Amino acid sequence: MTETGSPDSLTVEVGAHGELVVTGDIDIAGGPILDSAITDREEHGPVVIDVAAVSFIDSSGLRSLLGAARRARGRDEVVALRNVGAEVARLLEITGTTEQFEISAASDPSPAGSGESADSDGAGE
Amino acid sequence: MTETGSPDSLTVEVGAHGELVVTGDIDIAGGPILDSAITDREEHGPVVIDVAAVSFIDSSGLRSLLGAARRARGRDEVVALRNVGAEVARLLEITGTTEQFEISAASDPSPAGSGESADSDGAGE
Amino acid sequence: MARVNERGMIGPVEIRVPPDPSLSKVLRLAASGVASLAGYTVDEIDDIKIAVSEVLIALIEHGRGESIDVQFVVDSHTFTVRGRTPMEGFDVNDPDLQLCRTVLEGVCADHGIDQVDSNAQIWATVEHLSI
Amino acid sequence: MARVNERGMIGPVEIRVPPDPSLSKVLRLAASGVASLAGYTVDEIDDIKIAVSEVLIALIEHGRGESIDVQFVVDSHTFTVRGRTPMEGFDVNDPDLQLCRTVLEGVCADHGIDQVDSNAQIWATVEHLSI
Ligand SMILES: Nc1ncnc2c1ncn2[C@@H]1O[C@H](COP(=O)(O)OP(=O)(O)O)[C@@H](O)[C@H]1O
Ligand SMILES: Nc1ncnc2c1ncn2[C@@H]1O[C@H](COP(=O)(O)OP(=O)(O)O)[C@@H](O)[C@H]1O
Repeated sequence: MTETGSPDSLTVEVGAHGELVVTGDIDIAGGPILDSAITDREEHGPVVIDVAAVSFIDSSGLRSLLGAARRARGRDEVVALRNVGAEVARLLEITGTTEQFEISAASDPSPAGSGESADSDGAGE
Repeated sequence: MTETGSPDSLTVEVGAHGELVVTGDIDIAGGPILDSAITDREEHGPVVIDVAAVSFIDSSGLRSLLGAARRARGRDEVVALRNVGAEVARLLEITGTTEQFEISAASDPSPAGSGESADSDGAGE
Repeated sequence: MARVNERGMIGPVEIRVPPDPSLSKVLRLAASGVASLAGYTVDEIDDIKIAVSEVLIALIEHGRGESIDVQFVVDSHTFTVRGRTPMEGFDVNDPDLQLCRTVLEGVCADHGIDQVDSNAQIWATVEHLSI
Repeated sequence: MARVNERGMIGPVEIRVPPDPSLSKVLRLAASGVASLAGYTVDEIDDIKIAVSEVLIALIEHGRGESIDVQFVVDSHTFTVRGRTPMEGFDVNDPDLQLCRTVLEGVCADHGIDQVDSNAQIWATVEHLSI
């Protein structure tokens, strides 16, 4: 086996419908990666973020999402979070910020992502 | 969800054919658990150890296996290791101790275990 | 196995790291491992991971860029993460800390953010509900 | 992201633990996390986990029962784990250490077992083959 480890704990790709597909941990290291992916995307219309494969989020990750939501309101838009799993839902709830987004849960019949939160550890243990 | 974490990094169960089924890490914490399971088993005839679900082994784990092999030779027996995966094979090879056991690899057509090395981390990340 | 000592404790595990954001994940991994050994549930471990992350955020964003000390003190009832980094005049009322504080309130039984001597210090305790 | 500093390094990550066998897994987890961040391959990470474990075995079995210091120093070419624990008269030729040594020879590019001042010290280096 010669697969490499995953040096980035967060990756963001643009999906088939222009949505940002986020994989990994949105933490103090991943937040800035997500930030710049979101600002790049904002020029192209309302931001949709698929968080099915987000395995962890903390307040620095949430700040990236809240910043996007604030900027979207300035444009009379709203940020959509797709396939929201337990981790993301919990943090939104704790901080009372759920209403700042258009949310669809992982189980909703909506544009399907992988549908499951990936274990993106990559740490081999 | 209310599953508990797995406080023991190693568990040993007795399988349907009297073989010891080892799951987890055979390290300086797990070695003694394996030791006592093996000595309990020795009274009942030749020791067979299924290591399909062993995800890690180091020299302290190997010492448990080598001790069992030595005691078995004293009884004109041999310790059988079943479903030997890459981790165990590598350590036996490095230390030149492969010949002290009767080995069947994970791919051999033999009493099937789970056939795959479990990620027994249990650490939730 | 003498995994848990006479007082039902694991550790303490003390970790010193540079204030590198990418090490947040390493500290979560280490904390998860310790909590798992101590028999914490998956949900409790999720809370512990968030608590560890919030401690790191506060210290990395507000510290002076020197090393950060993190300590895990664990027994069968509580998992406490304590963190500190050298810094003078830590403004514990800084609005930037408010979101950290809200999150810690949500996932922890108790927490604190203080200036102690010439260190910024943060601690958070997650409880283990024995069944 | 300033994950790897100017000299291509992560860390150092310094961890102090009591000589508790069950913490070996926690140290492997932390080492795996650091090596994964640094882009090491799965096979290299397997070797690093073994190296970390061997360092712990030697220090837990031969030390005086006080704390053990472990340090990970990582750059894009090498992952070095260093461990030490207070102890006088560490017999580096103890036959019990022979199996550790054989394993370290198998998985590491280089290693050493020494008495330095009043500490037993062990280090091991695993190489990262950039592709
Ligand atoms: N608030 C804290 N945050 C992180 N680590 C701590 C903290 N307090 C103590 N430590 C760790 O405990 C060790 C002992 O520190 P010391 O100041 O002597 O003890 P204490 O502060 O517990 O009285 C230090 O090496 C440090 O790593
Ligand atoms: N051989 C070693 N094994 C484990 N940790 C070490 C080792 N050497 C140094 N450290 C760690 O590095 C820190 C600095 O130790 P110090 O003795 O001042 O440096 P050094 O030995 O690198 O010159 C210590 O807190 C210790 O945790």
